[in-house]
Amino acid sequence: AQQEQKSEETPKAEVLYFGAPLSLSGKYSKEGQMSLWGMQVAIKWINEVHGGLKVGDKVYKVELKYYDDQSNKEVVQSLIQKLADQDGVKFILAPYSSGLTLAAAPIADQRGVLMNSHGGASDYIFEQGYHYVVQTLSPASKYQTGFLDMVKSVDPEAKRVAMIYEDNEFSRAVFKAAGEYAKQLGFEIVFDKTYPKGVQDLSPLLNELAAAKPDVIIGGGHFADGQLLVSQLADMKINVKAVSILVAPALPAFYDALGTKAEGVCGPAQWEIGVSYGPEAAKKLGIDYYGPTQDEFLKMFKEVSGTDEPPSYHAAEAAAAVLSYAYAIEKAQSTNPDDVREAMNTIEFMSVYGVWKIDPETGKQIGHEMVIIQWQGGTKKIIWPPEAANADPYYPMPTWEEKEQGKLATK
Amino acid sequence: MVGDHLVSNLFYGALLGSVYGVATMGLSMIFGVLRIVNVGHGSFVMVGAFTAFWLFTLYSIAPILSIPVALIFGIALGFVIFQAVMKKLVDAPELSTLLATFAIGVFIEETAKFIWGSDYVGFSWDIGTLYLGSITVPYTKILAFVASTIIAGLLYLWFTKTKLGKAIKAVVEDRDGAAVCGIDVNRIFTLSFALGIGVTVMSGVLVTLFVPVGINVYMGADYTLRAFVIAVLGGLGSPWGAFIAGFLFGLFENGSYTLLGMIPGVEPFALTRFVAFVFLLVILLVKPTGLFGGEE
Amino acid sequence: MQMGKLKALVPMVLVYVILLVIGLTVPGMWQPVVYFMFYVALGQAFNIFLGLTGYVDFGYVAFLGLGAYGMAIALQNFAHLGLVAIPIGIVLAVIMSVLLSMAVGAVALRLRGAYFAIATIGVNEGFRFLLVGTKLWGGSEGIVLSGFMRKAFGREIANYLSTFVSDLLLFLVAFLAALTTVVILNKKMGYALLALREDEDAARVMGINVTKYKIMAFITSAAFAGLIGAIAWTLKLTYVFPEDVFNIHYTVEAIVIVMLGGAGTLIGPMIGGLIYGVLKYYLSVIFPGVQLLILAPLLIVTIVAFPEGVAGYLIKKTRNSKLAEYLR
Amino acid sequence: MLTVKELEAGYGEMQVLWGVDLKVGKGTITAILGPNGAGKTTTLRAIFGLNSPWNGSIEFDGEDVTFLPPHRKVEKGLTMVLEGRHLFPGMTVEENLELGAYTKRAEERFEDSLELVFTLFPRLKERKKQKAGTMSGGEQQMLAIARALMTAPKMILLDEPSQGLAPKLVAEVFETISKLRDEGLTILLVEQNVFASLDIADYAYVLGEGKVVTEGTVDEIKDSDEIKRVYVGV
Amino acid sequence: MPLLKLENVTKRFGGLVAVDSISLEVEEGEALGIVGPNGSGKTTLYNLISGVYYPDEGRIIFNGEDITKLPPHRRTPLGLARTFQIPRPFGSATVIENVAIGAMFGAGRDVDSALREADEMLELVGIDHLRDKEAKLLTPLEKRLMELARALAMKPKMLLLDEVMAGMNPSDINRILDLLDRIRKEEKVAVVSMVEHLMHAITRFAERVVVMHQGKKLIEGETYEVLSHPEVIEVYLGKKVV
Ligand SMILES: Nc1ncnc2c1ncn2[C@@H]1O[C@H](COP(=O)(O)OP(=O)(O)OP(=O)(O)O)[C@@H](O)[C@H]1O
Ligand SMILES: Nc1ncnc2c1ncn2[C@@H]1O[C@H](COP(=O)(O)OP(=O)(O)OP(=O)(O)O)[C@@H](O)[C@H]1O
Ligand SMILES: [Mg+2]
Ligand SMILES: [Mg+2]
Repeated sequence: AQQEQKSEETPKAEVLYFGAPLSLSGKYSKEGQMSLWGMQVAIKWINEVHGGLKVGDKVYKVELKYYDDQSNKEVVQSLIQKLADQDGVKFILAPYSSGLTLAAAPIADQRGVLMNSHGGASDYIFEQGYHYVVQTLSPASKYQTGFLDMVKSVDPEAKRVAMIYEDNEFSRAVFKAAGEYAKQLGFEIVFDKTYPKGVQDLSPLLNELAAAKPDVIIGGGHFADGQLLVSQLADMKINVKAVSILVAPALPAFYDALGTKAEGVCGPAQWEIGVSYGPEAAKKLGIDYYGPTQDEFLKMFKEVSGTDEPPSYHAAEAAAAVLSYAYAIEKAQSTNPDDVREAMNTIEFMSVYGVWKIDPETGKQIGHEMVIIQWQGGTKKIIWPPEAANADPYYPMPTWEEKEQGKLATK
Repeated sequence: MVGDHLVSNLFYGALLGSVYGVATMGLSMIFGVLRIVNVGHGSFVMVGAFTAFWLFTLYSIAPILSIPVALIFGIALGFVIFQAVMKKLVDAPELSTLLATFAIGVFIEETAKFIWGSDYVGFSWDIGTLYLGSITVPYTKILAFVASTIIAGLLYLWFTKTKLGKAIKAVVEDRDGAAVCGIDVNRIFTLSFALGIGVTVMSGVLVTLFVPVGINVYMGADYTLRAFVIAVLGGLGSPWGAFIAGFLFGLFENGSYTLLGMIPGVEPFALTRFVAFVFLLVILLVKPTGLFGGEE
Repeated sequence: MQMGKLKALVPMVLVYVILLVIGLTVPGMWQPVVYFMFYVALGQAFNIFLGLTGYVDFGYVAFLGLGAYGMAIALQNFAHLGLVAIPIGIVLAVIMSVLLSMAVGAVALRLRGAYFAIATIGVNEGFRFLLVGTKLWGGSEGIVLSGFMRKAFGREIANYLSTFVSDLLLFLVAFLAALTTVVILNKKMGYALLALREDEDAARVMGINVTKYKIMAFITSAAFAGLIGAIAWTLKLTYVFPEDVFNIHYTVEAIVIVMLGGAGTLIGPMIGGLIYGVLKYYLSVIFPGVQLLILAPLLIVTIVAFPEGVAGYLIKKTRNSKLAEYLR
Repeated sequence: MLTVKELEAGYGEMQVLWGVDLKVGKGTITAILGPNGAGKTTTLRAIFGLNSPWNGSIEFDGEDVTFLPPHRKVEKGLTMVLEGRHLFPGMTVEENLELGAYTKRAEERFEDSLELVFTLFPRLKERKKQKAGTMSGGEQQMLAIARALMTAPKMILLDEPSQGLAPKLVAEVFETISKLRDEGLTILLVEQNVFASLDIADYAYVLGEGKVVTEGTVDEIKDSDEIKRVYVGV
Repeated sequence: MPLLKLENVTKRFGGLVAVDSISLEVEEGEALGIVGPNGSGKTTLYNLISGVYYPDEGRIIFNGEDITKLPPHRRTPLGLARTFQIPRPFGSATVIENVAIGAMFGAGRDVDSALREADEMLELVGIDHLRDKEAKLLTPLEKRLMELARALAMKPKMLLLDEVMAGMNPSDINRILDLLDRIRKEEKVAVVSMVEHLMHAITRFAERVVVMHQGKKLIEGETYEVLSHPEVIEVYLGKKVV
């Protein structure tokens, strides 16, 4: 049962394979599933709406070959080789997470196949000199900077920043950059502590954090600890003017889990339903718009996934990675990975996910912008950057006591 | 100030520790009677957490009321697993049961993922907050503590005072000997396993009372690891010892934070774990069978 | 020791050769074959301790982890010397895991059964949190080497190291671990371990210096673990993260492999490793997303059918036949 | 009281019993004799249900109990003293005895049984609080018999009860056994101590290689060639 | 010089004095029987000699060396071997492996000669047909015979046997007694000390008998004399047997 996508009408069209090791089981299975659907949507668009990839006088249909990497680094390597050697795939969508991407990189590099990272945010992947590895999502260093910009612009008085985050390489990269950026903006870091993975109780840390009397808190790491952090801030009634948490708030499950405690909590997201990326916006910037519009994307996503679950940013990232290959292949008019890699250096386009442009030197994403979301009255609003925003920031956020009285972060 | 922190951290540690304790008792019980090392332990905690979550989300049943439901559900689950798999391995080498429990754990997680998806879910059940000097703590956590302590006490009484409890001990010591006394050895095995799983699933409810968020099908791994350590600290096969050890472990983990926080240039939270494990090793060196363990 | 006793290695060498040939000739099969070999090597190394002494070291992965760090540190510090950095790394990996095993052995091997098992979890976790807590060796950010290696050795060689050389070395390690096992089994040490595995007190009364043999097996096994960590992780993956290399999941997998094959046997870990690796890989290729749901019942059925492992069963069955010499 | 027909049993794939027929009359002592490895222990274990019979039937007290698990047999009044004692080593003498009276029927007669046991073995009364595992070999044997009596049995299967007992005590134990019979207990006895057991038995079977070789009243057996061959070493 | 010398050895368990100030000498090549009522301290005495317990008081001297505080595994190489009243085989190992382990570590043989030696011992004891059986599958009696073979394979100077013959039928007992006689005579150094409640075995075997009672040495002397002593009959035998 090879998982492939077949389109019947044009039997003459040649098939071009994209390949992906996906985390369908294990700790990243949530993200893996979203990524798969996102890729399938993009491919569907390429084949059915766009009419396949036109390279010279040939038209290619794109098909996806994917396997489950079980979020396991040993499996990833085997799968990359299988994709490259047995399935003849030249365009690989990298596995989820920085670690797995790094594990896959030497094999891809040696086989000379392209690898496009849609789930590995760490900057250092792109500091290792892998020519064939490029990035679609914004790197870790960008995650919390937008939030700080926002705070500075709405409340120049807020000075005291507390950082409390999970101790892993990703969060460290995020907060190292955020800390430096905060100082540049004139903030003072009054608290900077980590907690290990798998904690059940942050009270000792929060005790200390409260004593530092911060104005704003930035923190988090993954889903579980992000939820725990907010839940315990509420338990211990630690009130600040704004909170931005990595990763967790971007998912609907965050609000489901925390209810009104989530009101006013912010978080960075690679993408969010409702962002104002579209053909108009592209035209303003003078670049191409490529791929489905947001409405098309949502519609096709529903078809592909067969659920009512809205796409998360993982889906959009993955779709954008697929689209970037397609766009670059058409630009290069070649399916040779070297030519395509060359073309990727020069392209700049917009998709449902936003702008795509890489640094030619490292392959790192530099075109795409993070957005900041905030939970307001039970919905996720985009509050930053102003160009993408669909709501004003609610600042300062309601206190925990106010929220218990039923106050929401709406005016 | 440091003193304040220490007091409140110890308080939080005690609450946490009681939950750790109950979340270990089932593991200890199963090991004690059947010599089965349940490496799938955490997946049963997870099942309990989801039980509380769904009962609350779908039927608004307060988590505290889910405790008996989870116990019964867990016992049923344990019963089925024992009859289907473990029964056949009672006489097999000890470690082969470890393979089986590993596979069962994986199976439960993946089945759960199939049914419940891989989201991180949670709920909030607010019943107010206790303010006590420097301590601010929601009543749900106090409730988790009280419930844990009562459960542990009841289990202790059951084990030491009832006939069935004694029969279990007899089976542990000599199976054939128990049979000639008229004890149904198979029933004791089934019962102990089912009850061990039941207590574990039930502890999942307590865990969610304590931490009502971050409930996920893969949440169990951390509990397995910690339960192992606590079970040994308390003396394997001694559920009561497990409870006390859990309590100490919680105190130690949170309490040492205050002190380690004073060392510059380190991550105190990670070091609390380090210190807790050093504590374990030291205890074992002094008393090689744990705090409350008999001879091995 | 007579050569005759090495006969037991024949089926194993045969399998290794077949695997090598498949890996080298069938396109796309090299990495999968290496993936199977990772589990075989892991099982083979762990068996020297777990299988032969009956002691379970739940913290076994710490030795792989330390080996991985040994190699990483060597590459970081000696890459300017060229490729010698790799043998240096191998030596350092072995030294580091051996040192840890001596420390742990001296302290924890006094404990029995499950107490030992879990004390070693403490060692593994404790070590991880120590690294993270004190930010030693990069703390949670680990050590990322690919860029470094590519600069030092050039892209071609660096890729070659990670995608071929490390893999061949892994075959070698697996073979050496098996050879060591055979040698031990046929020496007095093998019998001493057999005795202590069954009844440590009785073995002591019979004049066996139990502690000495336990520690010897422990150190040997740890040294192989260090090699695997250095080769299959650092050299191959080109990075080391503490969370990855001190992950207890690998210990559990190693136990599963040894038990699946048959603890204390020579060929068991290979059979177990192959079964586990092949199933895990092909199920993920054929049934992506549900493979674990299939793998778990398969494991259960196997262990219920062969409680002493597949090889354990075969060995018992063939005990009085001609085949017996080839199966141990 | 007990009728065994065509009993076959074994371990793993190895068959040990090849069709054993036995009859034990109510209130009698029946002895099973035979060389080492003949299958005497296996016979008792199979009757009691510790090894499930492969074939054949077992009737106890007028009921078919062939496949009844051991604990159900104890409830019906059948129990066994195992070769190798199988006490609860970590528990005290007292606790061992309490567990002997585990079934409901036995619990009701707890006081009486305890008194009986303590008169038979005063040493046990002295050592009520000692852990069973630390008792001497002979003391453990006493406790094993005592524990069996605590189950308030109608019939006891005794596997080498005199093993490890000092000669003086052996004589006492045999006396006890015959006293118990006189009080109405039925006893199936396996012994190496042939002549002592034949002195108290009513009927005897000689087992060889998993089959009954001879059977008969005590006097018949005493004179049989089988007995001479095995026990006198002719 | 006696091979083994106990000087006022005492062992207490809580309030109970299991071995009460026992002094004893055993000569090279001697066949000594130890008898006494149940619980009189015979096994405890063996445990003290082999090092399972250490005495609370007194000294134990073996072959001129003070071994009072020596751990068990240091005593074996000196030539002390024993069997256990409740057998402790290496269960998953085969019978031959069990015995060979004795030869290897007790007698310092290399693997191959130990296996050869073990085969011989199995034959001597009469359980060679069980050679490749897993030890845990043996009956209690077979296990004790295997322990005897294992102890013999250790080529001890002194062999402590704890009720090896209980439950054995008379013809087998005779065979084992012959065997013990032979090793005692052929391998001159061997001293056998035996605890047994079977009087016909003791009378045939022992040259000298020690009777223990409540932890103390009740009487010691030539076998027939001791066994017909009225006090021995009173506390141990119950009636006259010889
Ligand atoms: N657990 C077991 N597994 C395999 N074989 C066994 C087991 N127990 C006994 N046997 C075998 O079964 C046969 C009969 O043994 P059984 O114990 O019934 O003999 P027995 O007549 O009681 O002898 P003894 O007088 O020595 O007690 C023997 O050959 C023995 O080796
Ligand atoms: N570890 C112990 N703790 C407490 N009491 C013990 C311990 N070991 C032995 N005893 C007691 O010491 C006494 C002597 O026991 P020992 O085993 O030496 O007797 P024995 O002479 O070998 O008797 P038997 O002939 O019945 O085997 C017994 O009363 C026994 O209960
Ligand atoms: Mg028998
Ligand atoms: Mg004794």
